[in-house]
Amino acid sequence: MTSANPTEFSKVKQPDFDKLAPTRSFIEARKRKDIIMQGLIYVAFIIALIPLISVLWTTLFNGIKRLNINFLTFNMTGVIGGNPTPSGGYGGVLHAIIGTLEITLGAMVISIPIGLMCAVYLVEYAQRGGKLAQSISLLVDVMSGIPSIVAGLFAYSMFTIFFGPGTINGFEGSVALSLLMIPTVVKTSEEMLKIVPHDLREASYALGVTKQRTITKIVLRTALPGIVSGVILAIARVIGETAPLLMTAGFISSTNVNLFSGQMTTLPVFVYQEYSKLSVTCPASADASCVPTIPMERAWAAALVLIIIVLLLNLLGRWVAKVFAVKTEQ
Amino acid sequence: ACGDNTSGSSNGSSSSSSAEKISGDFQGAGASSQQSAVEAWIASYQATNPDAKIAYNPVGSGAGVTTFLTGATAWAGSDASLTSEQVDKSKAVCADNTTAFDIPAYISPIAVVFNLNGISGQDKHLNMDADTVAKIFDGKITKWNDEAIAKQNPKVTLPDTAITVVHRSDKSGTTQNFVSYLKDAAPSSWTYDLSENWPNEVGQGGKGTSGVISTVKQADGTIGYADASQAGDLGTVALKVGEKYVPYSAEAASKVVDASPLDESATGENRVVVKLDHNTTADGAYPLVLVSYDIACPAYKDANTAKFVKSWLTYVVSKDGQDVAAKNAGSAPLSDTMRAKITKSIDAIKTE
Amino acid sequence: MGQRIDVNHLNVYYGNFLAVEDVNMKIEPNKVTAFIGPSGCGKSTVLRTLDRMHEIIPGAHCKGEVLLEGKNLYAPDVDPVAVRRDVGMVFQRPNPFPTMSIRENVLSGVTLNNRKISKSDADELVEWALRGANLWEEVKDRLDNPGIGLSGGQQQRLCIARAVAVHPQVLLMDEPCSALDPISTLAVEDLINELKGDYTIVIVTHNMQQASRIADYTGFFNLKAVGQPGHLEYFADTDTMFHNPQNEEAERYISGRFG
Amino acid sequence: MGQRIDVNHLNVYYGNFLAVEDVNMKIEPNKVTAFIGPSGCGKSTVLRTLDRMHEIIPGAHCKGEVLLEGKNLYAPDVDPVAVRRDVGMVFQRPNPFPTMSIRENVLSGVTLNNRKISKSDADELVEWALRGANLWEEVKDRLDNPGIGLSGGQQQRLCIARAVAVHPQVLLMDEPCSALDPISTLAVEDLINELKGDYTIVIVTHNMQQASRIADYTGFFNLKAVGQPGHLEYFADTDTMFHNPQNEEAERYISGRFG
Amino acid sequence: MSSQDKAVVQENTGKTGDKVFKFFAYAAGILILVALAAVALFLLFRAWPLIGGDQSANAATVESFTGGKAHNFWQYVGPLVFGTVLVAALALIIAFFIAVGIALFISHYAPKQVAVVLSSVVDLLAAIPSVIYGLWGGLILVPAIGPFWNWVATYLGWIPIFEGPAASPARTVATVAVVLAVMILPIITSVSRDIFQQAPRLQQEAALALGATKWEMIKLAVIPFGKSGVVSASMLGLGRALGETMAVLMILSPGLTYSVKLLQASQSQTIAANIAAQYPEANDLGVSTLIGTGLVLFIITFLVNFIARKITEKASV
Ligand SMILES: Nc1ncnc2c1ncn2[C@@H]1O[C@H](COP(=O)(O)OP(=O)(O)OP(=O)(O)O)[C@@H](O)[C@H]1O
Ligand SMILES: Nc1ncnc2c1ncn2[C@@H]1O[C@H](COP(=O)(O)OP(=O)(O)OP(=O)(O)O)[C@@H](O)[C@H]1O
Ligand SMILES: [Mg+2]
Ligand SMILES: [Mg+2]
Ligand SMILES: O=P([O-])([O-])[O-]
Repeated sequence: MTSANPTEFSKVKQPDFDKLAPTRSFIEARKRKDIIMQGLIYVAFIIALIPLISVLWTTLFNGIKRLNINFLTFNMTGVIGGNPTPSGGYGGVLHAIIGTLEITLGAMVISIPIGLMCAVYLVEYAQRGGKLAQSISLLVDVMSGIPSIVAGLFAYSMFTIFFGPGTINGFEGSVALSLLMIPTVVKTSEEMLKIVPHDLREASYALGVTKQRTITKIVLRTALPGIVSGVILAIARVIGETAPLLMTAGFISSTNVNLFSGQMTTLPVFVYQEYSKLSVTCPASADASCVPTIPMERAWAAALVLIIIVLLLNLLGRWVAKVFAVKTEQ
Repeated sequence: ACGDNTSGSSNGSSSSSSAEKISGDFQGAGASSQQSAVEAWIASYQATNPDAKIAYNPVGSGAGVTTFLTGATAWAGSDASLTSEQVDKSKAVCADNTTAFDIPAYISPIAVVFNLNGISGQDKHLNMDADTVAKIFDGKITKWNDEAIAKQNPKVTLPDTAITVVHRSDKSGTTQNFVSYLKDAAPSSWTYDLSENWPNEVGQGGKGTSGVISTVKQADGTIGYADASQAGDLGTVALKVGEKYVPYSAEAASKVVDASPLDESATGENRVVVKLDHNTTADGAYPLVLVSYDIACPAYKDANTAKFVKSWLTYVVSKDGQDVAAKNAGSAPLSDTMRAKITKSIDAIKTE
Repeated sequence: MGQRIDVNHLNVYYGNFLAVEDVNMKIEPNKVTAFIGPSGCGKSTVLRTLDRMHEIIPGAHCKGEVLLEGKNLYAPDVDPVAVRRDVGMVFQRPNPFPTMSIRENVLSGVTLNNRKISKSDADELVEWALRGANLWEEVKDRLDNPGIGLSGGQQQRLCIARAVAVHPQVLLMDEPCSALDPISTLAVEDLINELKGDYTIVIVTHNMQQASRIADYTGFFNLKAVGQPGHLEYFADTDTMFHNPQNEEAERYISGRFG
Repeated sequence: MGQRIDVNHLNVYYGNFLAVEDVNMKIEPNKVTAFIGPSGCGKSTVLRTLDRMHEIIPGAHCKGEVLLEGKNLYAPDVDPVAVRRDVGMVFQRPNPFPTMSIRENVLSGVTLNNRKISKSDADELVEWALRGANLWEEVKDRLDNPGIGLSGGQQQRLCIARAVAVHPQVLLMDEPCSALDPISTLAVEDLINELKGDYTIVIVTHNMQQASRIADYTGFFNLKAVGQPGHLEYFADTDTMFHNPQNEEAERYISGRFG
Repeated sequence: MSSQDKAVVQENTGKTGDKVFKFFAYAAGILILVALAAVALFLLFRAWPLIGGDQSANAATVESFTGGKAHNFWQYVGPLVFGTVLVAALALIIAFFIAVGIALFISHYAPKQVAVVLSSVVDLLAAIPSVIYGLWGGLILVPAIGPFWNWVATYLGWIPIFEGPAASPARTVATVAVVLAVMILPIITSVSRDIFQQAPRLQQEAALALGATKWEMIKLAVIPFGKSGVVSASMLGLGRALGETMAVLMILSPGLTYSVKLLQASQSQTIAANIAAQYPEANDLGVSTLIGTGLVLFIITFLVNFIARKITEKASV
């Protein structure tokens, strides 16, 4: 039995603390190191700002020119070269906005439940160091490295098998994107679930709450802000995909609102196609209303629309995160 | 549908007013080179057939033909003519035991573009023979003031700038046509096998025509090749044909196609394949040309599709159609003689 | 009414490590039973076996019987969730739910179990529970503020309020007062005294004065050496334990009386 | 030798919230000073101003002077890092570094100051510190096991060992024994008694017996009402405080004596 | 008692809910296994002609892809693997330190308001679609960064990787790595930041109370806590860098060599970009060859993650 011994301390010779005391130069060195690290951290931040500002500024500067109501409310039907359309604009991205939103929504509907539940499995159900859990989390990492175009090929082949050759529709795009989105959802949610303090789970169990309710109402709820920002990361990961969508969702100049049938254009595909066109030829006879550089202008404007959509999504997520944030001091 | 740019009433010109109106959803896929032209065609075609919803997916020639051969698309666009293997395969998708055929639909000059401080600019040319071009693109000529170039351009003072060759980085019909010209016209200086991929390690690669053009624009001393409609304010090379130097133009491109024989080795019914004569000496012909084909079946399982394809291709190769493309995509219109050959094939499409 | 608990031949493990060995005791209904003993002897561990909280630690399990009113908690057909609903628990470290307000925290036992409760019933319950935990006066004006905005002591009292709000039959407390000041401690002790009319209460404490003040029975846990399993050394009514212990180890432990 | 601390007109804020108002006191060198008072009155808050730990909470700041041997800790040229080197601190909740072994935890402060400590010096120091915290016997065979594998009480003693290992001039302890059993508490109290030969010690405690046992001086903090700032109600030597307080509030608080 | 009855009913619903939920959690985990197995099988199936098919036809395909530079699949995929790993590794190296720096800046250095703004800025950066990075990289960054690479080639050219002359325009591995770094930086930052912010206060205070400087505190209490999270965020970023298609395609001037001359054009190509560049014009056998390279990338990703996992496991024991 452990017994109280008031003289424990004196049993050992007291170490020579003078020897252990820091030298002046060492203290200085530590201070310097602290300042250097702080400096480096500030520099890291400034370095990161440069590309961000440049990307945003470039897109804004180049995109604002063609971004108007007409651009947002019309599609690309009836657009001939650099000539204005009967509606008075130079074509628009309505169809691509609809396509992007529907396909991304489709991908979210598939990947968020699967990804989140998988993270729940990994954190809440799997045995630590269990074989299944280890292989799943390894494979999730592997999955995050699937090139997007391979995901596209996969979805395309799968739909060919089930729905006949050459099947192309928006949902096929959603499936391809899910494959890219799931790992991000799993990984970020997993991290967020892991840092929910164990205390809270115990508190909930002790109240006689089932595991399911503990997970949904305490764990997921506490982790929600983090999960939301993870999901937004995941959306951002896929909303700009081009190659797999060209293959699976196709490209069309008119508006298609049916996710499950017919080709659908998305904004990134639109941007890429316009970029690929680069410029159009204006016949010698054409007047000033024919704009030879219109494809690039449309590309930047569509890119700007895409950024705005993502931005709105971000704001929405931020708002959700704020509303559901872990409440700290008032 | 929602967001459509409703066309004005003035558009219903004579071309197909007599024909039955087409309606339905139709898909095509294939060469990206045709994209601008196809978009213009679709827009004009829909002006007279507002109920036809047409999508052209510019996935690339190879993928386009593959998709066509699964029966998923009504027609395909391709920078290359069909191989005999593909013709065989097409039996599976074309009705009545017929095989697919290809017809030229889009002819476009390929420009050799360059960016050289003080010298390049819109409609400015440097003169070069095929041999010089081949040596430049093979990295044998590395300076702009090289004797070989200077000799052919006595009026220009060329700078001592290094040449940066820019080629396509992706598999491309444009590359194939370009190197095929070099191989035919400068066989001693260009010894590589024919291929859609760039064969050597010289210079830089750019993805797609847009990649090549933007790379060329980004530095001084660059030279590349691209669909001529994208040359913009870059300088272009006038190629030596016979004794003259010919700058690219739509007419000059048409001339070489007219001057070229049909490829007799193309097996299968109704096929119209041009065997370009890169060594032509025809006056005013520009031998560096891309011919892009449309691929279709003489008979379809679905009568409506057959009706559409027939009417669509008829429009595409019509004078109207070719003019629309020439105006908006800078292509070279098909000549009447060529059109006559093609029309025969289109007429063979069974709509009943 | 509170329920009686009989512990028979209980061995508690963390994986392969036997943490507590062969515990046998009878916990009387409507009484307060205190567990005392040196750190690491397994007081918390045994306490957690009484509402099957022990087993949520991966690898943790136990052998033996824990009978609640004669019914073995560890019988195969018993749902641990149901057990925990009848046996409430307050932890050593305050752990209010960070996403919930003070009010929501108190009601969490009800709402998390998907039970419906009318607003007026809820108000009543919140006030009752918070008054019992001696927290009402301090928070009554800010019931909708977050629970983790409170000081440590306040948080712990909030957790006690949360536990009593579900009206358990048995209430387990693991050093509930170690983060409380004397006034709050007194209030909690009063609360315990009041609650024992309805519930059976088991409390782990380091504070022997506290044990002697509130407990009817006291169990003294000990461990032979570090790394060895702990065991229940001596179990007696509190009077005997503190004034006339029939066990030498317990005597020695208690005679160093302070706290 | 320990150093004296003078606190003059100290107001402590969390953002705009004045948590503690106008504290004035003299903390004698080589003596133990205890802070007592109800929960939320600002004991921890004041304690944390003594080694400038308060200001690491965003928005937290204070006004007034804290003089360590006459030198104002809050003078503009004072480096808070250096202050914290001289003034050690033990917290309410045990907080060993989870990635470190027991040994590394004990050495963590020392290796910051002196990277090239020899193995034998380190061994000596580890043993000395762990013995002082009455933990040596329990952990000497598993010094390389992770620190968080210990029980709560063991963890807290490990944290005390970690704090004394850097040999501070002043040692601040915020309810260091609230998670400890009596034996460990006794050991820590002995340790405090022993340490005060060399250091100045300030301890926050809820346990008035503890205060009366170990403290030479005691400060009683109080707060008029919840939401109001706390203040130092009464500061006196411990004898006076507990047997003859000249302050009514203090008298009332202490006479509800229990612990 | 009616409340008793209710409690019984509740119990049952709770139990089924529990079971259903557990089932879904397991199902989701297994579904991922199945999906990945399906992808792997699909890749293997489509790549089969490389192994089981006519080897001379395969050789012809490879020759047509490379203009005769490579004669079999391995000669083809080798430089691609090299290029993919090179580009992704460079991007990760550039991004990792900056990302961790920014994450720490936000979680521990910046004042609260600034941190909030910065967090949203980083999230925004994370949300910029890759096609826009492609446009920006190809059209804006390439000309802008040219002079910098020139400077590097001139003054640091003695280091083999910086051997000059720097390509003009700078459509090089170095530039692509920078763009990819910008792309993956916010991913790593965002996850790391969230984790650093969750680092337990108690331990941070313990470190400070021992007289640690801020940086030492971070080293003692923040980084060890966040390490595994940061590593897995980096793996996420690396995964994206390995698989990124469009940005590489639109910027890099590709080549098929084993060269580390980062500042010169036409040296390397990544597998993903190569598939995208070749797929549109590829025939059946060509697609098989490309998918074969995709399979190799899949295996690489597998290995990289496997190794990273082993490393962190070791480190955290
Ligand atoms: N999660 C765990 N995993 C493994 N061993 C554990 C765990 N928790 C506690 N132990 C061990 O079990 C034994 C009993 O610990 P327990 O926490 O029950 O003691 P205690 O009497 O409550 O101590 P304290 O008074 O410090 O709270 C100790 O040896 C401890 O090291
Ligand atoms: N981080 C914080 N932010 C805002 N207010 C705080 C914070 N920490 C404490 N307070 C407030 O400051 C006041 C004093 O709190 P403090 O923790 O110092 O009290 P205490 O006497 O140590 O209480 P206890 O005995 O519960 O530890 C309380 O009103 C508390 O709500
Ligand atoms: Mg315990
Ligand atoms: Mg306190
Ligand atoms: O039209 P291409 O892209 O094949 O040149």
